[in-house]
Parts: sequence; structure tokens; C-alpha cells
Amino acid sequence: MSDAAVPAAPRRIRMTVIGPILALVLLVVAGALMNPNFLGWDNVTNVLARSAFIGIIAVGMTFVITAGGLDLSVGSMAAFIAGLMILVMNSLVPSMGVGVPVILVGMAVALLAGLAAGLLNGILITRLGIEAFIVTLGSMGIYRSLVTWLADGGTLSLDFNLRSLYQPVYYGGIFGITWPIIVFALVVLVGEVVMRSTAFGRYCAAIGSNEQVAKYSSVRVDRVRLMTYAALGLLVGIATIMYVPRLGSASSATGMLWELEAIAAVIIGGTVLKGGFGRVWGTVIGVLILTLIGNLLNLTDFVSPYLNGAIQGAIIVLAVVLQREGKAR
Amino acid sequence: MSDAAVPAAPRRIRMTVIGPILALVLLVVAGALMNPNFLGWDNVTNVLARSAFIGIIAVGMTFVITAGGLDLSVGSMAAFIAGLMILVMNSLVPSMGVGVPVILVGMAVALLAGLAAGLLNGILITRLGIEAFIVTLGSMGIYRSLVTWLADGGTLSLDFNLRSLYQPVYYGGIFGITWPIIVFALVVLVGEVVMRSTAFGRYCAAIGSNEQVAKYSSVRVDRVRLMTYAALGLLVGIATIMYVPRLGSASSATGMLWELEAIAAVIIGGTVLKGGFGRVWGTVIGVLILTLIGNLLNLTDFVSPYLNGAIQGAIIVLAVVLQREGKAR
Amino acid sequence: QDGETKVIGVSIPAATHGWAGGMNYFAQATVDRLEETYPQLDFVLATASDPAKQVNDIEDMVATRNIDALVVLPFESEPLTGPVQNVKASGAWITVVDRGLSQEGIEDLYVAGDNPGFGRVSGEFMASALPEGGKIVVLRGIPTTIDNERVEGFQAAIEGKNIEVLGMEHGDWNRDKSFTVMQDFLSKHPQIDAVWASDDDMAVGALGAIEAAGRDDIKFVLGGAGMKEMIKRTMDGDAMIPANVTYPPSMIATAIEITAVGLVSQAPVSGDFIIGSVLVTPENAETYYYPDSPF
Amino acid sequence: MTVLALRNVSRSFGPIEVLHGVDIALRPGRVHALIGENGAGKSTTMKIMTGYQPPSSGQVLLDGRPVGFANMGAAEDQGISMIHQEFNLAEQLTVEQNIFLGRELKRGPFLDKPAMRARTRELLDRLECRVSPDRVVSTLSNSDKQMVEIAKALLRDTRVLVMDEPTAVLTRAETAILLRQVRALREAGTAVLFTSHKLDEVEEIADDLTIMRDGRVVWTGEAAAMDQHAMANAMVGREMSDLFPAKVSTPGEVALEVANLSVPGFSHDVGFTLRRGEVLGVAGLIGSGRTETFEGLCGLRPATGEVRVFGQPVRIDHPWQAQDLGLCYLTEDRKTRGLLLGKGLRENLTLQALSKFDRGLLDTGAEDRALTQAIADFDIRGHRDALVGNLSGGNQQKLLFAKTMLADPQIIVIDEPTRGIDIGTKQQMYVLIRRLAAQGRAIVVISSEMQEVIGLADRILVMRHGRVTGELGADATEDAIVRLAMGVAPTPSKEPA
Ligand SMILES: Nc1ncnc2c1ncn2[C@@H]1O[C@H](COP(=O)(O)OP(=O)(O)OP(=O)(O)O)[C@@H](O)[C@H]1O
Ligand SMILES: Nc1ncnc2c1ncn2[C@@H]1O[C@H](COP(=O)(O)OP(=O)(O)OP(=O)(O)O)[C@@H](O)[C@H]1O
Ligand SMILES: [Mg+2]
Ligand SMILES: [Mg+2]
Repeated sequence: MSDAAVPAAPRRIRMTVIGPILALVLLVVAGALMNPNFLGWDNVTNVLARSAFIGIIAVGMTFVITAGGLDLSVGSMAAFIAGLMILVMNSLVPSMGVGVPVILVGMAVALLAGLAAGLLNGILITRLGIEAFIVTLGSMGIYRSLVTWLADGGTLSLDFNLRSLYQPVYYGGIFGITWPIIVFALVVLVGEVVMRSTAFGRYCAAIGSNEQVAKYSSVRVDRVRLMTYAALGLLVGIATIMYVPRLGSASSATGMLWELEAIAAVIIGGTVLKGGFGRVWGTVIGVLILTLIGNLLNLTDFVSPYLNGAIQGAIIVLAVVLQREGKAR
Repeated sequence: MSDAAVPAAPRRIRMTVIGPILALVLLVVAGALMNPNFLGWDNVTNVLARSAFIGIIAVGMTFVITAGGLDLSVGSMAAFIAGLMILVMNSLVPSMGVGVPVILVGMAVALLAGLAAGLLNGILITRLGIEAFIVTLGSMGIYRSLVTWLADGGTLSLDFNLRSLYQPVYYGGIFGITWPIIVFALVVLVGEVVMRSTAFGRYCAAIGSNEQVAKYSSVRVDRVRLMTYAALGLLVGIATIMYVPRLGSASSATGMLWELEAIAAVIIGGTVLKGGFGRVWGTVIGVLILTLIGNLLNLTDFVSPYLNGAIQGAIIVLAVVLQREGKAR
Repeated sequence: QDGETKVIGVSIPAATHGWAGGMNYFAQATVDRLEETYPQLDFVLATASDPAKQVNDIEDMVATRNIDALVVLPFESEPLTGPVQNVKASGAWITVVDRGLSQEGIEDLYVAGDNPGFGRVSGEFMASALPEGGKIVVLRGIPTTIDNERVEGFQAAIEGKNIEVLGMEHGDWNRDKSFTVMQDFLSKHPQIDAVWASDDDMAVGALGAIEAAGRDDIKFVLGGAGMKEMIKRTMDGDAMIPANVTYPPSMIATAIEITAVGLVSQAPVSGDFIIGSVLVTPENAETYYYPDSPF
Repeated sequence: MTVLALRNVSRSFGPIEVLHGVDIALRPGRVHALIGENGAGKSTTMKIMTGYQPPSSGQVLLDGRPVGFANMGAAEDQGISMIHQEFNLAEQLTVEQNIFLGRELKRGPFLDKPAMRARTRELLDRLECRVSPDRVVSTLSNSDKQMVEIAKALLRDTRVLVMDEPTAVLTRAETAILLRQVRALREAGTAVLFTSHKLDEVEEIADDLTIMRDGRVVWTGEAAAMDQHAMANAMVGREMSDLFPAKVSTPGEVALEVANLSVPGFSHDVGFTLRRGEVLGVAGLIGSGRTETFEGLCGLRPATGEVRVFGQPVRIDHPWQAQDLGLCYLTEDRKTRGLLLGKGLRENLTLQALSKFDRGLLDTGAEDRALTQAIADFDIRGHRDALVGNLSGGNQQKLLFAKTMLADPQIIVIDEPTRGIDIGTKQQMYVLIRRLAAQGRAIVVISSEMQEVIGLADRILVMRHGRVTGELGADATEDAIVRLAMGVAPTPSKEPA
């Protein structure tokens, strides 16, 4: 009880900054001790590359949550976009042949579809004033269904030759750093700058912390909100562009539970679920923590795999305990 | 923009009251038109009985959300409790024989386990001050894993004879009304009274609305919060007591996504996701709407089952549009 | 025939992974076709994402559609046993597909795959393909009884064959999850001779990871369930995919078809109909290649 | 004989000490006034006395014995209650629920709602407040909220009642009602501690007086020993001259023309014109709809009517459109509509005029300079890196003013500009407002302080029940305003709705 909060402020802020980093470092140390390959180039690359999908999405989610919103539809949106992209590209092969243009069209489709889907969520939320939870729960069901329907219940596979051409987008890179990592890093960089140093980032935090105040301060609340959802949609599109070349397929199982992982990453990173404060670099750490847990569990086998989920859950809670520790008393 | 709220206030309040009811009525009318058996006793009983699980849980969730919290773990908690209950009952059969006492012990285990699990969530959230989202995401993983582990990856089944003895708890009843419906009705009744007419209900709303104010008014914020989680846990226990005789088994698929359904029901019913205002009767309507959608989709077969999810999603959004209509301008 | 319309309910798990997707496709296609062929038959097709939902579907079919026959592929055996028994008590015909109920004698017709057999055939192939023995890793499905039966069958078959299982992890019959797990297996084990992916979706994921890592110690990946792309590769003599083990999702079609025939013609169709798991090799692959199937 | 006292109390927030050895003693049956500049430490002193904050050092004495209140309820159980400077109400709850929060009446396990409602009604009647007990608090006007706060405190049978600027949001009439209640409590033997920046009230009601400056008690004794002028001088620490600056106005072109402005549910057919260089005062009683009318004008609520800005007919549906036209509204409700309490001074200051600092990326250096400037211009006291929620009330108000001015509006609607501001700063703000007018801006000042309107405005619009009932010149008397505001004077021809 007690007002307390105030004097402790500087210390607590420091803990919330160090907390997630500390958790990450602990995980890395644990990993390195348990398995010598853990810090090997290959494993590090693998982990970073596979973090990229959730990571890119989670950066967008950071803005949405900071502005007081939520988006449950990102996972199925990704699946739908992947499906659409594959269908479009396959259908263009007969007329355009296998070549870079088809892939570029596919990428454009992904970006446009992502943007459109994000705008749609945003418009429903801001214009009709429905709770984001409900709107995106609805669109989550809709996209998931649509991809199942597009795939006739099965899997949509990218034309084999096209896939070979497209694969370097996931597996290739420059200086040994693969594209997903590079794109992820760029998205994070841009996200961090936008959040910290642009009017848009300020507005998101203002809206999330008190919508009324933002409105009375002449902030275009609805437009900023809409833009957070649109940006998230676009980022889902980008994530999908990286995802499709990996296995060249999309099905109703694609992107399952990505929304939960993305939201969890955002919150582990120190962004406040009710909005008003967001931290892009924290989100990155959140994503890495989540991916690392899975990686560690695969690299070691001292427990029944049935219990993986339990360990994962426990580590997530512990990671957050670390950073909230200052608040405890 | 328009903060509208103010002048429209009386109208909007009326719409948020009528909205969910209207949506429910529309669904019922649609159902009755599509299939004459829809309003038959059997179907009505079925729908009500199967609403009971999510319904009982959603009543508890209403309190948690009203007090500004969230619980993602209820589905896997139910699975874990079901598994535990079955294990305990099976292990008692050799010593106690097949009889009512074993079932009573089983029920007691379910209630205690539910209470304990709820308390655990609550303690982590209130004492350590970690976001409810993270704590319950963690415990969701933990319980889901534990039940998989208890079942060794497969299914835990209740002793066959015990099951026959236990079944009337789901299928039996009095005056043709089955037990789940009766228990559900009781839980709703108690929930509604507690929310409306006890200090506890008021404290929940006060805490959700403004924690600081509640603290200043000497409300024991942490205790009330803890109690909402404990009550929810207990209700999960009660729901499980009804669930086990229905399916006689528990596996890692038990209670999948119940948390999402329960939260959706609460919000469709008009409770505010950020807390401060809750409505138990609304939650009941929310649950019925969700169950009816599933039921309706089975009544006809004019669309591909792949698209069920899309229709479901669209109806959920529409149901909420109905009640928010007043806010639109 | 009295010209009266009869209703057949079909209840199956939703398409959450490749095999189930194929099964969904075959169910839908068969229903469409049979509705054309037999105007006096009406079908209700419901897909469920968990056992409780499946019980709901079946209850609804009885309460509102008065089904005369039920074709059910249980999500899990235990929870469906009671409800299906109730349908039986209402006088309807019961066809159970793939996973037997936990009580004998409820179903009129049983069309099933053979899960222990699937594991056994896979294990036997593994043993024969690695005559000197070797180190393998295993990708398992979603933790379920089916998966347990398959793995037990597999382990029994490689017993005493000098095959060392380096690790087993759940790939959940999911390509992405399997890709990740396989990547981590590759990081952890410098030498892997073969992979039992136990399912073609998981095999696709595992192959992706192996290819990306550029490892050449892995001699082959054994999937299962006969996805057309994989059968094709076997047929074409791809050394990485020397074989497959069938577990045809089309068994649902067989079940619906037989049930329909039984309902319209009163031909005797009850009994058990076990579809064994067969080893597909380059020699016989053509027989199992259905280019039009989505799976 | 004292009931509640502080002995040598200091209080620090982090490294900064804001109270230095404060002594104060409350006696039963006496009204004790605590006055001082913004940020002098009045609210902090009060919170320590009522157990909402612990002292860093020193003692709280109850009936002469040192006490440590273990939690927020503990002081209340001893009969000590407090009305906070900032509203302390749960917005989504009803009036009755708020008043009884934490001390519900029960019958068995259930709430005794009829009894609580009746008691609420009774309390509100005592305060002559006509709000229904079932109204949700978020829909109340500020003054009604304040009345609910007061009712909440009156409910608890208190030996000590501490009131932190209870009259800041009240009009003269309501203040009179409140003071009547205070006198009744005094008769009943309650010790009352209260602060106000309206020194006339202090002079009227206080028996004892304590003056604080910079966290220290600088004077304490019988209130009768000081008149308003002396109090002001002691507070500010310098000789106070005339409160209101001279009105030198040279009206220029017409800046704002409003006709038939209606805000559904609040006001009807409001019309007026405003020229550059003019200060238009808007007076009226509580609930006369002044706030809503001007919020409607600035696109903050749905409204209809014809508006011309600098001669151009315009349609304003959103506040940002108004701002683009050079029209800004400064809210009366700094806590829920004005400032982000959880953010720093800089973010708040620049929020409304952020585009000025937007060079692709935000120019934080320029922002910092703007803050330095604002701190100097508006005399904002408090740590530069503090959260705005930790500033004293008056300093928040100054920041809010600075924030709006940063947007450089040509037409400014200022709603209750000096709410909670100390007399010294008030004087500075009046000078500032006049200076803004002299620069050629057009200014509307909505105020419930009659003197302020008279002292500041060139013309005065009086509103009653959402309609303009009259316009008065700069020489208006309080009496004339009150007559129009209460409808005593014959209203212009318009029919009531
Ligand atoms: N929680 C806090 N954290 C940090 N500083 C605080 C906190 N509360 C108050 N202060 C500081 O203590 C000083 C005294 O504040 P206080 O609110 O007591 O002033 P006040 O006399 O009530 O002023 P006003 O007339 O403006 O209400 C101010 O400088 C303020 O910024
Ligand atoms: N959000 C709201 N919802 C419903 N009614 C409101 C709301 N805000 C204010 N009211 C009512 O509208 C009427 C006019 O409001 P208000 O009191 O703010 O006018 P005002 O003349 O600006 O007075 P004040 O001096 O308090 O600012 C009052 O009866 C008030 O109770
Ligand atoms: Mg103060
Ligand atoms: Mg006002």
C-alpha cells in the first residue's frame, strides 16, 4: 500500500529496463552451459531467423497495444495472406513464367493484403467503436476460415520451381546474415525510432494513456489508432513475405497462436497491456526470450517433452518477475 | 469524433441493454426459421446444458474482468482438474469400490484444485504485481502440459463403472431439467446477486474503474482481486465436475480455447474489457449467443464447413455492433 | 425404397493439420458426389476442433436433424464413446472411422487405419534401410493415443536392431514446428543417419531444415500418410525420400460410401474394414499417387 | 487542546525534501485554514495528517499521542477524513456507490440499497445538489463531482475533516452552501482544516490560520489577526499590488462569429461575436452549459450552428480542425482531459503543438528549450523531470496553460483559467491574458469567479440553462450578473425550450 511508488521510481524504472535484458542473458548463459553448440553461428542464426516472423509482427503489435488497442487476428491474417500470395503466384506462372516478376507481384499482393486487412480491423474499431478484442476475434475466425477454404482443407503449396527461386529470401543473405534477420533488424530500428522520436510514437502513447486528453489536445485519435492497425497489417504482410519461401506452403495451421506469442513478447518486453507506454527494443527481447525457451528445450532433454509447455510457462513468468521485482513490496 | 457519449447517454445505455438481447432473439428466430426442431425440447436442453461449462466459467470471468484483471488459464485449468479428478477417482476404486463416496471425493478434489489454482494465479498477480496476462499465460502453459504429462500424451479415462454411476450428473436432472442447467442457473443467480447487491461486487467495479480511489476508500484491493481469481478457480472446478461425466475423459485437447470463449462471452455481454463495469446477465447472453452460433451452423448445411469460422466471426462482430450502435456517430 | 429422405450425419475433426485436411477434403467431396447420386439421401457434415465440440455436433444431429446414420471419426475415443452410444440407442446406424471407440460393439461398421501397424511398418523399413544400424531422430505428432500407438509400434519394430534414437520431440504434425525442431536437432547432433518424421507434413518441415543446413550426413527422411508430393518424389527415385507408409485420409470416403450404400440398398455392409498401412517404395509408388487429391 | 497535530514533520520525495519541519495543530470546534503558494506543500501536509502518506521524519499526534496509520483506512477509522484536491471518485460507478464506497450499509450479507439511496439523497439535499444518486459519476459536471466528494466526507462522522481546495471548482453560491455545512460541523465540535486560494473565503470562515511557503510554516495564529491583503503578502513574500491589470483594449477585426449554436442536451441558440484584442467573459451558474457550449464550438462535442472564423464560414467537427483554424479550447478539467498524469512535463507541454517540433524526427532539444521557456514564463515549480501527476495542483494548471499557449492559437477559449492557482500567480496569469489580447488575439474566459470575469473581461456574456440571457459591458456589477444568471432579470424574448 502506501503511496511509496514515488520515491522508488528511479530504482524501479531501472529494474524494468535491466529486467528483460537480465532474463535474456540468464537464458543465454543457461543455454551455453547446457549445450556447447548453443552459441554456435548456426544456432544463433537459426534462432534469430525464426524470431523474425513473430518479431516483425510484435513490433507492430507494440504500437497497437501502446495506443490502447489489441489485435488477435495477426496469426490467421498471416496464414490468409500466405495462402493468397501462393495462389496468386501459382496462377501467374502459366502467363508470366517462373521468374522474379511473379515473386515481386506476390510480394506486392502480400503487402497490399496486409495493409487492407489492417485497415479493415482499424476501421471497424475506430468508426464503429467496437472493442478491439471483439473485432479482431471476429476477423481471426474469418481469416482462418478463409485460408482453410482456399486450401480446400489442405495445404496450398507454391509452385516448385518458383519456390526454388524464392527460397533465397529466407535462406540467403549478405555477409552470412540471412534476409529475415536483416529485415527484422530494419523493422526494429525503424520501429524504435518511430516510437521514441516521432510525433506518431508520442501520439500512440498519449492515446493509450488517456484518450480524452489526447482528443482535447487536438490529436487525431481515430486516425492514429487506425494507422497502428494498418501498420501492423503491413508488418504481417512483410512477415509473410519472409515466411512463404521457408517451406513454400500455407495451410490452416499456419501462424497458429502467433497472436498470443506476439502479445506475450510485447508484454514481456515491458509494454503496458492497458496502453500508454511502449518499448520496441523490449519487444525484441521478449521475442528472443520466447524463441530461446523453445530452442533450449529442444537442445536439452532432461525432462519429458510433455512438460515443455510447463517449463516455458514458468520461464515466462520468471522473466517478468525479474523486471517487476522492484514493485513487489 | 464527437464524444457523443453525453447527450446520447440515456439512449446508448438502453441500446447496450437491449443490444445483446436483440442479437440473441435474432439468432433464435433465425434458428427457428431454418429448422423446426430448433425450438424442440431436446435441442433447447442440449444447448443450455452445453453452455453450462463455458457459462459457469464466464460468470467468474465477469468478476475478474470487472476488477480489471484477466485469466487466460481457465481452459487448461479445467483440463488439468478433469485429469486430476479422474486419476484420483480411478485410484480410489480398488480401495473404496465403485460408489457415490468415490465420486464425492472426486468432486471435492475438483473444488479444492480449482480453488488452489485460482488462488495461485491470484497470489502471483497481487503479491508479485505481475500483469495478469503474463501470469495466466504462464499457468495456461503449465496446466496444459501437466495434463498431457498425467495422461502420458494420451487420454485419461474414468473407470467405466464409475462413469455409469457418475453420468446422471450431466445427463440426469429433475423435472426434465438436467443438472448442468440447474447448476448454471444457480451460479448465474448467485453471480448476479453478488455483482449487484453485495459490497464485493461494488468493490470489483470500483477497483476496475480506479484502483487508487478504491485504495483511498479503504477497500482491500489486493484481497478483493485475489478473491476474484479464487472464485473463478472454484467455478472452473464446478464446471469440471459437470464436464467429466459428459465425456468421461481428459486429454490435452480438453477445454481448448475455453478462455477465449469465456472472455468473448463476457465482452459480448457488455462488460468492459478494461474493467470497471460488469454485467453477469449479459455474460449469460453472451454465452448463449456463442453456443447458438455453433448450434445453428449444424442446423443447415448451406455453406462449406470450412467457412463456419468465418460465419461465427462475422456474427460475433455483428452482435456487438448491435449494442454499440448508439456510439457509432 | 419408400422415397423418404434419409439423413446421414458425418462428424470429423477440423482440418488442423495436413492429414486431417486431406480427410476433410475427401469427406466433403464424397458428400457432394453422393448427394448427386442419391437424391433420397441428405448429408450433414460437421467439423470439430475438439472432442467436446464434436459431442455437441453429434447431439445436434440427433436433436435437430433426425439422422438415420452417423459416420464418425472420433477426435478421441474415450469422450466420444458415450455420446455415440446414445446415438446408437436412438436407432441410428453407426459407422466409426479410424479410431475405435473404447467399448466394443457400438458400431455397425468400422473402417479403420492401423496405427500400431503404421509404426511397425515404418520401424521395419528403418531397420532394413540401416542394416548396419545408425543414429536417428524422431518427430512425433500431437500428443494423442494415436501418436503413442504409432511410436510404440515403431519402437517395437526397431528393438534390437542397433538403431539409436538420439531424440524425440513433438512436431505436432505441423510443418513449421517440425522445421524448428529439426533445426535444433541438427544443431545438437553432429551425426544423424536418418529421420523418422512419421508424417509427410513433418517430413516437409524436416527436409526444409536439412536442406538449409546443408548437412549431408542424413541419408533419408521417412514420412508417412502418403501425401501426393512425397509419393511423387519416392516415385521419381529421390534418395532422401526412399519410401512412404500409407495411412490414407480417403478412408473417410470409403466409410461414407459404404454407409450410404447400406442405407439405400439394405445390402449387408456391417463389419470391420481395416485399411492396413502399406510400405510405398519407388516400385509400387505409382499405385498410391493421386495427383488430383489436395493431400 | 488539540485533536490532530504534526510535530516537526519533514517529507522527501526521492532526494528532494518538500516539507521541512512542519508544525501544525488542529483544535476541535475550530476551522483552521492552511494557505500558501502553489507547491508550498499544503496538500502534502494534509495527506500526512490523514495517513495517505507517511512522513519522512517527525510525528503525527492524535489526541497528543503519536500515531502511525498503517493503511489508508486507518485514519478514517479514527474519525479523520479528507477531501482530496483532485477528484477521488470511481468514474464508472454511480453517485451513491461512490459515496458509500468502502462503507456500504448492509442488511445481512446484502447491500441495503434503499437505505443508502435515501441517505445519499439526504446528504445531497443538505448540499442543495440536485443530482440523482443513480447518475454515473463520469457524466457529472465538475462542480457536481465536488459536491459528491463533499457528501462522501460528510457521511463519515468525523472528528477531523480535512479539505484540500474544496471550493476551487465551486461557484460562489455553492461555496456558500459548503461554508454553511462547515459552520454546522464547527458547532458540532469537528476540527476542520481547509485550504483555498480564494482568500475572501479564508477570511470569512477561518478561526486559525497557518501560512506556508516553500515547505515551511511562515506564520501561524488567530485568523482575525490578518486581512486578505496581509495574507497575500505573507504567502507570496512580497507586497501584492492590484490583482487585475488595466484593460487597454483596441478591438480589431472580427475573429469569431457564432450564431444559433446548439449543443444537443446542453445549450440552444447561442450567438455572439468576438474581435481581436478583446476578452469576452462568460458567466453563469453551475450547469448553465458554458463548458458544453464552447466544447461544442471547438469540435469536442456534436453541435449545430453557424460559425465564422475571421469571416470564413467553417464547419468544425473535430478539435484538430479548430486548432488548424487557430481556435483552441483550454479545458476546465485538467486531470481527466487536460494532462497525461503518468507522463513527464515535456511530453505534456508539447503534445498539442507537436507538429512544431516535428522535423521528421522530433527535435527534443527544441522541446527542452520550450520547457525551459514555459517554466520561466508560467512560473511552474516542481522538478523538471517529475511526472506531471506529482506536480502540485496549481502547477499542473500552469502547465496546462503553457501547453495550450504553445499551439499559438489566435482565438482562445479558456475555461476556468485560475482554478487552484495561488493569488500571486493569478495576478501573473491575468497580466498574461491581457497581454495576449493586446497582441491581437481574441479570448474567451469562462469563469465561475464573478470578480475574475468582471476584472478581466471587456464584455460579459451571461448564460442560464444553456441560453445566453444577456450581455454586459466591462462595467458590469456582480449583482447584474447574478440577476441574469439566476433569471431574476427579465430575459430577452426567447422562449424556454
Ligand atoms: N508524489 C510526489 N512525488 C514527487 N514530488 C511531489 C509529490 N507530491 C508532491 N510533490 C512535490 O511536493 C511539492 C509540494 O506539493 P503540494 O501538492 O503539497 O503543494 P500544494 O501546496 O498543495 O500546492 P497547490 O496549491 O498547487 O495545490 C511540489 O513541489 C510537488 O511537486
Ligand atoms: N458528461 C456529462 N453527461 C451528462 N450530463 C452532463 C455531463 N457533463 C455535464 N453534464 C450536465 O450538464 C449540465 C451543464 O454542465 P456544466 O455544469 O459543466 O456547465 P457549466 O456552465 O460549464 O458549469 P461549470 O461551471 O461547472 O463548468 C449540468 O447539469 C451537468 O450536470
Ligand atoms: Mg495542493
Ligand atoms: Mg464549466
